[in-house]
Amino acid sequence: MASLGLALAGVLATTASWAAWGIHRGRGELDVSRAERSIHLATLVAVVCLAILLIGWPLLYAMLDSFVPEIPGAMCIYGVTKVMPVMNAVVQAAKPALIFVLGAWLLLESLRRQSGLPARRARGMLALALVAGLLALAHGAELYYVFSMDSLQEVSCCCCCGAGGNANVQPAAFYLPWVLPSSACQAVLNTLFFGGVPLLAVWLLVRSRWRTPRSKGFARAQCVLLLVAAAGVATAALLEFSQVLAPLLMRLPFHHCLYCLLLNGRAADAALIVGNLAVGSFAAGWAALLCPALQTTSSAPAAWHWHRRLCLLGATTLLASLLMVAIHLAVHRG
Amino acid sequence: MAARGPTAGRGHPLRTPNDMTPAVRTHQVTRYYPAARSDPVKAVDCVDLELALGEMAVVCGPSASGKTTLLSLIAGLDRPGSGRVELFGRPLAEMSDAALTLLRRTHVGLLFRDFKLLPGLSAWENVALPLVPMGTPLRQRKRAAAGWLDRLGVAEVADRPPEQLSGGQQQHVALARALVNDPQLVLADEPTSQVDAASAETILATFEAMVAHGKTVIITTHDPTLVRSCPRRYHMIAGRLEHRPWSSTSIVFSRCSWPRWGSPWQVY
Amino acid sequence: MNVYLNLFFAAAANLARYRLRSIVVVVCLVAICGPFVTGIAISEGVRADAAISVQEGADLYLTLDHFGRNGPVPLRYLRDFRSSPHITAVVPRIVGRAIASVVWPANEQRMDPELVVILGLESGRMDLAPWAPQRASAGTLRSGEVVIGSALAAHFGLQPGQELRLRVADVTMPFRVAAIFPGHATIWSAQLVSMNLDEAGKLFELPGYASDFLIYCRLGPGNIQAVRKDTLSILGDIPYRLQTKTGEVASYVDKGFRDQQGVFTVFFLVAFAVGIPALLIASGLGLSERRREIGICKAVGWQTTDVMVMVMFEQVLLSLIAACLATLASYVWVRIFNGVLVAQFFISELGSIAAFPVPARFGFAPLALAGLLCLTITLSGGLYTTWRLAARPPAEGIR
Amino acid sequence: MLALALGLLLATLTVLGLDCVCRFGSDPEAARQFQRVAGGLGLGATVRPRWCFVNFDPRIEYCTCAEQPVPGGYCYCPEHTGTVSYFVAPPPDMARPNELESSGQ
Repeated sequence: MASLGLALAGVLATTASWAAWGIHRGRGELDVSRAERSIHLATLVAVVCLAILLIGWPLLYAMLDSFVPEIPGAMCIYGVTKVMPVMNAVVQAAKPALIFVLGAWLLLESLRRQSGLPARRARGMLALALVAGLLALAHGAELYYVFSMDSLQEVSCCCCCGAGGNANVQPAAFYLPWVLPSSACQAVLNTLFFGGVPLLAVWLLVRSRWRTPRSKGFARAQCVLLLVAAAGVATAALLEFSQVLAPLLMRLPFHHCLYCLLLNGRAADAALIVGNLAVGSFAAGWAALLCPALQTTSSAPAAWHWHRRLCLLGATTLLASLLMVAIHLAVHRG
Repeated sequence: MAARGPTAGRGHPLRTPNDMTPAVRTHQVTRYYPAARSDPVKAVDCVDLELALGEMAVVCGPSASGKTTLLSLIAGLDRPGSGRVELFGRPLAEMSDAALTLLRRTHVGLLFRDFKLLPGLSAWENVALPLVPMGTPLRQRKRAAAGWLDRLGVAEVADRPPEQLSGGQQQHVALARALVNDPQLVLADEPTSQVDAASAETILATFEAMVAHGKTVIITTHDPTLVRSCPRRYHMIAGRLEHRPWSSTSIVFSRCSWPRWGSPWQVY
Repeated sequence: MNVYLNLFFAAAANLARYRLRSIVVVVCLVAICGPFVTGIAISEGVRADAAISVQEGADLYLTLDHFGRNGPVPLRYLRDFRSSPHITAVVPRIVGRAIASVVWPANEQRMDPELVVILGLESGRMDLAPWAPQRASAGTLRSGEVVIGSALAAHFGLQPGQELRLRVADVTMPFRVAAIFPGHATIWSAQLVSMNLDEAGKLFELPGYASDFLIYCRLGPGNIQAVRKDTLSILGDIPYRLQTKTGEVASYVDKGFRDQQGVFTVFFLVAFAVGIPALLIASGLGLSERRREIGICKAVGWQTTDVMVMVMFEQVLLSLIAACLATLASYVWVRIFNGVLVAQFFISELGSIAAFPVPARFGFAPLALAGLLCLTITLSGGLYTTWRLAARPPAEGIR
Repeated sequence: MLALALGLLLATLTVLGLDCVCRFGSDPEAARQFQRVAGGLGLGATVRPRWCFVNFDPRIEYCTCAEQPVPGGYCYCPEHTGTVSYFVAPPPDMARPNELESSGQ
C-alpha cells in the first residue's frame, strides 16, 4: 500500500505542477478552460491519495502488530515502537497529519469551485504539489521503515500486557517509561479532557448556529483559536487515553498502553471512541480553516454551508465519544 | 456586495434578470478552429448579437456557417477565442466551468438537431436528466417529466427508450428535456429538420407560448415556416452574422450551397 | 444529500447499461481477489488447527541439544522424570521421516514410494477405537501394526489388513495397516504412519532413544519452574532444550501466521502490478460512446464534479460486487471443490487435488480486506479514464 | 444493479455467518483427539516435511537455515518460502535456573 501511495504521490505532484503551469500560462478563456481540466485531474488524484491514506491508516497498525513476534521482548505495538523510535513516530504521525492537510485542501478547492470563479492564481495547485511532496516523503519513510525493520534488536518488555489476543496477564513488572509520575498530572489531564472536550463541542454547536458574518479580524482570531483548541483537545485526549482511561477501559490496573486498548479487544468499542475523537478534532480543525472564507463574497454561501456541517459533525462526534467514555466509567464503577 | 447568508441550495447568488438586462449579448465574439494544413477555420467571426427577455430570433444560413458554434458559445458549452458573451448580464469569461454549467442548468434549455437522447434510458429519464445533479428526488423528477411529456402530447411514450420512438416523438422528448428546468433562454439548433409538419407546428407553438411568457428563444433553421413566424431574422455565412429583413425569395437562395467567395458580403 | 443519492442511483443504472465494461472489470477484480480470500481462509484454517495442536499438546517438550540442533533423548531418564512430584506424565515420542512403499502383484499399476512422517508412541498410548470401530479385538496397536493417514491410504489404495513397507536408510520393515486416521482430523495426520515406540526405534536404528519427551505438569503456578529445576538436576551438564507450551510454542503460532511473508507478499505485488493496468484497460471499454453521453449530460447541466462523483460511485459499487463475488467464489472453491489446484499454493506438498478436506476458516475479515483491496485497485486503475470522461468539454461531447 | 449488489452482499454475509456458526469442512473434535494422542504434532501449512521439519512442526527440529542463510539473506529451503505460514525457529535458549531468577520470570 505504501508503494502504491508513493507512486500516486508522484502522479499527484506531476499533475498539480502541470495544472499550476496551465493556470500561470493561461491567457484567454480557452486556456483557462484547459487549465480547469487539469485541475480536475489533480483533484481526482488527490481524492484517490486521500482514500489510500484512509485505507492505509488502520493497515499501518495491523502491520506494526505483525512485527510484535519478530522483536524479542516486545509484547505489543509499544514494544515495536521502541525499535527505530524516531522513524516510527514519523510514520505514525504522518498519516493523520496528511489526512488533515489533504482534506483541508480538498475542502478549500471545493469552495473555490462553488464560488463560480475560474482559477486565476496557481497557488492552490502549488500548495497541492507541496502536499504531494510531503505525501511522497511519508510513504517513502514508511517503505524505509518496513524494509529496515529486519535488523532487529532486543527491546525491554514494554508493560505487562497479554500478547496478541489472549489476555494472559502477568503480575505488574514494568511501567511505561513515560507514565506521568504524580497523580496531580493525571488530575490536570482529567480536567483538560473532561473539561476541554465538552467546551469545544459547545463552541462548535454555537458556531453552527451563526448567521451573520463577523469582522475580518475577529474571524481570523477565531480561526487560530479553534485550530489551537482542536489540536489541544486531540493531544489531551491521546494522553488521557493512554495514561488514565486505558487501564480503566481494559480493567488492567497498570496498563498504560493505547495500542493494546485499540487492538487487544478487551474494550471492544475503544476504536470507535478514539475514532470519534479523531473525526471531531479533524472537523473542528477544518471548520477553523473555513473562517477566512466566510468573509470572501464569492465563496461565502458555500463556506457557510460547509462550516455549519463541519461544526455539527465535530460537536456530535466529540459528544458521542465523551458519552461512550462516561458509560464505560459508570459501568466500571458499578 | 456584502456577504449574504447561505442561499437555500448549493450554489452561488445569481442576480435574477430584470427587464432592462439583455438576456443574451455577444460582443465581437470569435471562435477559430485550428486546421492541419491551412489557416484556422473561422467558425464564428466577430459576431455581435443582443436579445432582450421575451424575444425570439431566427438564424439562417448554409451548413457549416457557424450557427451551431454560435449557439455553443452563447450556451457556454464552448469558450470564444476572443470577444465577450454575457448571459442575463453576467460575463461568461469571469465564470469557471462549474459556474457556467450551473448557469446553463438553471437558465438555459438546449434543443439539438439530432435530439441527443441517451440510449438505454427511458423517455422520462431522459427528460429528467437535468434534474439529477440538482438533487430532485426521484418521484418529483418523474412527475415533472411526465407533466412536460403530457403537455407536448407524447405522454404515452414515457416508459419507452428513444430507440423505439419516431423522429417527431424523440424531438418532443428532447424539447421536454430542454424545458423541464423552466429555463429563461432556449437555444434550438434546427429543431424541425428531422420531424414532420405536425410536429414542427407543435414545436413552433411551444416556442411562441414561451416567448409570450417572457422567455427568450434563439432558433437556427432552414425551415421557412419558422422563419416567417419570427420578426427578428439573422443570416449567418462563413461565421459572420447579419441582421437582414427577408423576402420569401431570399429564403430559397439560402438553401442552395453557394460557392465560397471568401467574402462576407452576399448580395441577394 | 439528495444530489449524492441521485448520483449513486445513476451510477447503479450506468453499471447495468454498460454491462460489458462492468462484467470485464468485475471479472478482473474477482480473478485478483479470489486467490487472496482463499489464501486468508486457508491460513486461518491452518492456524485454528495449529492452535488445537498447541492446546492439546504437552506442557513441555524436552530434547537434547546436539550442535545447536534437537537431539534424541535416552529413554533411561524416563524413570527419573516420572518420579518428579511436579510431573503427571512423561511420554517418549519418536518423530521422523521414512519412505513408504507397497509390494505390488505383477499385474497391478505401481504407485511411487511416498515420503511419510513416522510417529512412534508407547504401545499403551495408541487407542484405535476412534479410528477403527470395525476392529473386533482390543483397541491398542499390536506389534507389526501401523495406523496410516488418509492421504497415504488413498495414494496406495490401502485398506486395514493390507501390508505396507517402510524404509529408512538401508533398514526396511514390513507392517500391516490396522486403521486409517480420518481425513478431516488435521493436515498433519494425512501422510502419517503411527507405530509402537520400540519398532520405530528399530526402524531408525536408535533403540532406547526418543526424539523428544512430552512432559505434562501438574496444574498451578510455579510448576513449570519446578520442572525446569528438576530437568537441570536430572540432566546435569548435558545440553538440552526445553520448549514450553505457553512460551516458545505459542510464539511459533503467532510468528508463523502473521501473513507477512510467503505467498501474500508476492500476491500484493501481482495484485497492484497487474491489477491496476488491467483496470486501466478494462475501464476504458466503451469509452468513446460513453464520452458522447457525458458530453450530453454536461450540456444539459451536469458539472465535471458530478460526473466524477458518479464514476467513483460506480467504482465503489463494482468493488463491492467484486469483493462479494470473490468471497463467494472462494467459498465454493474451497468448501465444495476442496480448493482444487489453488490450495497447493497455500499448503505445500498438497498436490493439485487434496486427499482430505482442506482446512479453511471464512470470517468477515477476508470480505472486508477484499473490499478494501478492490477499492484501492479500482480507484487507482480507473483514475485516468475517470478524468478523461469527466473533464471532457461539453462542446466536444455533443459534436 | 443496486439490487444485485445488495443481494450479493446479503448472500455473502449469510454464507459467512453460517460458516462461522456451523464450521463446515472441519471437525475440531477429531483434530483434538488426534493431537491428544500424538502429543501435539504439526503447526505449519505443509502436509509433510519434505526438506526439514521447521515448517511442519518447529518443536521437532530447529532449522539452521533460518539463522545462517546464504549471503544476501535468501534461504534455499522451500519450507521457508512458499506457504501461508513460515516458521523461524528461535535459537536454542540455554537459560539455567540461576539465570531464570535474575530475569525475574
